[in-house]
Amino acid sequence: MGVDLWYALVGAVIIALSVFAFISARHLMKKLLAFNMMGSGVFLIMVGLPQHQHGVDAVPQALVLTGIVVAVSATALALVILRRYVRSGGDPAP
Amino acid sequence: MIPILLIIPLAFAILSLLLPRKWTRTIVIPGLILQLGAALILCLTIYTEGPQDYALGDWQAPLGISLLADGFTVTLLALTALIAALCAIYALFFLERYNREQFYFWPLFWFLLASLNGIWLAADLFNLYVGLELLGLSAVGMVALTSERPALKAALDYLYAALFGSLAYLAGVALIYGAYGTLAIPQLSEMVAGNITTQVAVALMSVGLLLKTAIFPLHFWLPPAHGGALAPVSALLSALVVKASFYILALIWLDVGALAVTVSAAQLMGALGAGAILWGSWNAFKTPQVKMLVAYSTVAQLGYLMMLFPLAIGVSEAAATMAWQGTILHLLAHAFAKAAMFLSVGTLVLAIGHGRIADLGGVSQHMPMALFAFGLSAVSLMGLPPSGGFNAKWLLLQSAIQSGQWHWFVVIAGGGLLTAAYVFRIFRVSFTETVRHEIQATHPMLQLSALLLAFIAIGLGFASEWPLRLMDLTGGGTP
Amino acid sequence: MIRVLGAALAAIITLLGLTLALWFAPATQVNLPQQVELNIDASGIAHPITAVLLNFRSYDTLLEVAVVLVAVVAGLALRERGPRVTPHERSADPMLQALTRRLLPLLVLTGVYVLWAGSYAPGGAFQAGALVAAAGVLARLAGYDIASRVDRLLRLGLALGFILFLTVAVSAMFGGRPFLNYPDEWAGSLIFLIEAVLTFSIGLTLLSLFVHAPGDASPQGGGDYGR
Amino acid sequence: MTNALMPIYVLATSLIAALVIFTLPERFHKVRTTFNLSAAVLKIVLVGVMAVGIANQLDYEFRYELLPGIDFILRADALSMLFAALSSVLWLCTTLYAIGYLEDAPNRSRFFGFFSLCVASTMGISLAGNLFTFLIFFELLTLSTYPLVVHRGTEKSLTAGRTYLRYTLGGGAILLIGVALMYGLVDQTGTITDFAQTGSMAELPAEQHVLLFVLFFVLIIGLGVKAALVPLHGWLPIAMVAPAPVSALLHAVAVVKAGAFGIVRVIYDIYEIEFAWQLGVLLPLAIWASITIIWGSLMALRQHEVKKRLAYSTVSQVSYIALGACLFGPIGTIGGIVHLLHQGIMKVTLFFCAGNYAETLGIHKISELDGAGRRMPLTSIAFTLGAFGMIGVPPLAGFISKWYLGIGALDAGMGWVIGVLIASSMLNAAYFLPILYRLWFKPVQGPWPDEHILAGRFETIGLLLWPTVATAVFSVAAGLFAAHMFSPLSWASLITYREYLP
Repeated sequence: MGVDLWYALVGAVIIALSVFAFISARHLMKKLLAFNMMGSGVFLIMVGLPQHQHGVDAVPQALVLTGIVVAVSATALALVILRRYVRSGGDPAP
Repeated sequence: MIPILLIIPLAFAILSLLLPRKWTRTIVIPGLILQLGAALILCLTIYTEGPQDYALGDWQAPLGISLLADGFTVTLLALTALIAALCAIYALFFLERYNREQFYFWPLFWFLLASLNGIWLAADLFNLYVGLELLGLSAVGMVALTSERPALKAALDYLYAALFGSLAYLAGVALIYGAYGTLAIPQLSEMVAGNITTQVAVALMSVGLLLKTAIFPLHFWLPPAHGGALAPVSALLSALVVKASFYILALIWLDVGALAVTVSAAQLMGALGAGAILWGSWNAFKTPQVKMLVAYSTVAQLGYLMMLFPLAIGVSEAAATMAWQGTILHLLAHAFAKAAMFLSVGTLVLAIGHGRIADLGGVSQHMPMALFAFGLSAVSLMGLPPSGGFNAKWLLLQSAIQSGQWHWFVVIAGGGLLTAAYVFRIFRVSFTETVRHEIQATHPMLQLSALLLAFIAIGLGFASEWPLRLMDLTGGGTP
Repeated sequence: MIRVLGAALAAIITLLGLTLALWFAPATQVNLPQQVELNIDASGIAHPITAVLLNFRSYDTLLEVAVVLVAVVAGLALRERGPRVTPHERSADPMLQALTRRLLPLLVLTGVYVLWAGSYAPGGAFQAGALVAAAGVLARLAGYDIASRVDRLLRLGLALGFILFLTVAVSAMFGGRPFLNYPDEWAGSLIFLIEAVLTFSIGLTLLSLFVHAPGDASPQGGGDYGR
Repeated sequence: MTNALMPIYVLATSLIAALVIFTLPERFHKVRTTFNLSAAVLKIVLVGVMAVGIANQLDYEFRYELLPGIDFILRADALSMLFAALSSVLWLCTTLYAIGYLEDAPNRSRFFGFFSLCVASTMGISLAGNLFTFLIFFELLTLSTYPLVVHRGTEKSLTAGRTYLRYTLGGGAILLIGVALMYGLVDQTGTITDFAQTGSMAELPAEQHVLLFVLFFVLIIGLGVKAALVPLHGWLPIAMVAPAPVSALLHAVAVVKAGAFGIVRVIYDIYEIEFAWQLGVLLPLAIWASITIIWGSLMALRQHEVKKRLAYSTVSQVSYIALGACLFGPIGTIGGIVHLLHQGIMKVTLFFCAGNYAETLGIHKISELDGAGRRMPLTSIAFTLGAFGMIGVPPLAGFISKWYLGIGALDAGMGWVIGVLIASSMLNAAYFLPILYRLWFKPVQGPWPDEHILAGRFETIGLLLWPTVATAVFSVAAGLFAAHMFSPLSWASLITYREYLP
């Protein structure tokens, strides 16, 4: 069992933890953090599993880069909406 | 030819972002005409020459990304162009009162259109993920446009659901790539076997997509988002956006992962659909707000789409074909009817200044066309003839009979009555004459575009053969 | 309580499923890295990841830039209205002043390096863009009011990367080649050009999301919400 | 080509009229009325042309593939022409009447629009060439009549509308299930469900007979809601809150007749009478219809409002049609089919009269009718003719129907039906004769409840009076000239012989 599969398994654990956090947390900020964590877990699997099969693979690495940028944009948008929501008197932990 | 359908909306998105404000509105109509024209030309091309694929950048899949246009795809492309065009015409007049919002509406609108077209055409699992994200973010942006607190909350819930859903989908994609080494859908559908990795991947993707499609019990985000947004946004969201994730779901269950899914899992999906029909109808029956009623109606109607899985998996080919045809028709009919319904209700709310169902009395004299549009679209939603909705229901019923699945027969036949129970709430009130509000004048185009959409939903009852014939043109893999 | 139990259940199922899926993953039948290797010369880029990002799967990247753009458009739509008052152009804190003045050029320089390195080593437009954005954020925190004044130019800057990318992609079609194709001899330089402009746009995008985010950090300091 | 398009034209006259009326603004009374009436006249002409064609063995068929393997068929045959003629003639009469009745009322655009749409759906029902097409128009009828029932917008009419919907949508759903099962299990090719005799159910294997038996009753229950078979009739008396022309239309042509017509279609064109007889479905239906006949009459006796009594009378009278359809043998069939038309014109007359009393003098209760005969002689004569017709006094239309039904029952070996007919006629007399007595022989008791149309040149507005007189004359003529070539009876005989001798 190579180190790459370990990465993937760690990714699985991270995903499981962040699924727990995402569902159980009430505060919207915590949920957002859980989402970002979960993203990292997915990216670990995404790179780890294929590289476990046939060595360094540029394709999933590029995919992960794309994924990160998308996740960053989504997080940014979520933060903007969240702040606007809180400033208009909304409760961030409903 | 195929990428034109992506280039047009992307280019117009940029134009409407950069051009001075007064131009943003001017370019809408030419853009819509171009888009609709391109979609129709592609329809004709596919109809005459059969399915086509297009290797982007000249890199063949699996190294590069391909676009695939078959009969199903072009039907959806044409549907998108048509509904978007009518909603956009409506939005041009509706947004006159929303000075700031309309400026941001148009870039988001065009990006939304681009992502929809991208999803219909995609033949690559990861590309679908990017498309879904583009779709989700532009939809969320549109929901949040008014910056009012309920809208912001709805947008947040929607965004979180969309993000969680996308990640679950992406996790599935990661497993698939790890197991098969490719992301190209046509290639995968030949290779994918029924092993545990694939099953987990399909399960993950399904959970994510069910969340994005707002299938009961993961529908919690949809009613506030669709019911709270501006009317043209609600129409686009309910008519098109939720269909995109359903399309991917169907693609995964019936094409890519066909060997990995089991009959009992398909029955479970059907059960979710039945739950959606019951729960959505019940809530639509209870809600005091007219826009929420329409939004819950979407929850219920999406349940019918889920009938595809039990009716098409593990049954004879004839029954599966009918289930497919019924689902497509339902998708089309619901798209037109729901868009019409949201637009007509939006006009009513705009004119009377509130959305309380109990106080809708007297509208029938002032806004007969909007109410008539609502009525026609309701006919299609109830599955009463003559309408696209009826034909869809008929095919689904026939498919259930063919495969002897009587429980789904009952659900599909009974669902129409539930729909009737909540839509007739509106009619009932609209016939009362006690007027409890000032009625403001609205632009006639608002009522007209809703009416046109409703007529298409009804007309689909007489022209169902066209989409079904187009749909028959599939390229190998897709059933 | 039910919520926590449900969450725990979901987490355990996820963990079990993923572990099983990873452990029993079948051997792949397609070897994509090999194909990347074979075609890397034709891509005009020496580094495989950049080649995948901006040539083989450039369509994904195009849509991804669109995602970034959508996020910023939606973000701008939610920006709070009101007179833009900037009480003091610079922070009073001399330490921050000094730090910023030394760090800013360094960050920008690193950004340029990362961008340039992208064609043969790990690096590229997004990483570089992030560095540029970080420089901007730092400057903003130090009190320099950048990029929040001229609206039209800001929008042009945001969209520039996407416009260039789309233009290059479409222009291929005028030459009778497929969408998103690069002419052979120009591939390398075009990709570098796209990356450079993307760096600028992405940096600006992330920065403007930060600058325009509603809240205490925004210069006007609250007051007016809604239309 | 003209032959294929004729059914479309006939349908289009009222459909286009409906659309135009909807789009016309409320204040364009003249344009709307002119358009509506010319469409109605045009329709009568077209139906007449087609009827002559049918008598000369011409085929009018429009066929269009709606779904894979399922056609949308509009076809004129002798039976459909009977129903089409009834509805097109009565459309003109009721429209004229409604124009007078609703003078200066609000929402007339909506009313006449849905009125025309309702007639379009009955036209569709009559011209439907297969079960699927029939279902389409059957449901359309439900939708187009609801706005008419709740037209007044009062709490009472809205509640009535809700009841109406519960019954009719429920019935529609059952019919849909029946039709869907019919196509899915029995008839994938669509030949048996075609009303032209292309395929025969008798050729199906015997093990399907139980299924066919059950399906027959599923279809009948679906249709029976509209045909007001007891206990599915609950909507009918409640729907009486609708304006008088609507009640007239609902009872005489549109809704109940659509149900009865559907029952006739199922028995004669899908199951085919001989096979239905062998299958043993006719006797239970005949008993069911008989119960409805007696029960409806008994209920009518207990009513004190004019319209309510007429409503229960409808419940009873419509079942004559179902009963006649169940009598195996040509004469009984003639009786049933001819009653479809006779009941229509007689009942429409009675409802017009009831509307006249209510509009002119404000009379709603039977007890208020005392001496109205002298105040409104023409209306009262029309009412009397209608009532005598219903009772079955020779030589009026109702007598012809009952006579044929009786002979047909003997032919079919169901002598007990005669008993039902006699009992029903006695009951009819029992609930109509007191009204007539009050009209003609009782003195006026004080002022009229609410007299808002004063006697001028005539007893009431011309538009209310003349359609009433016209339909009364029709109902007398249908009986007097029953032997004439184009009388309802001759036409019903033509239908019957075409059914029995393929």
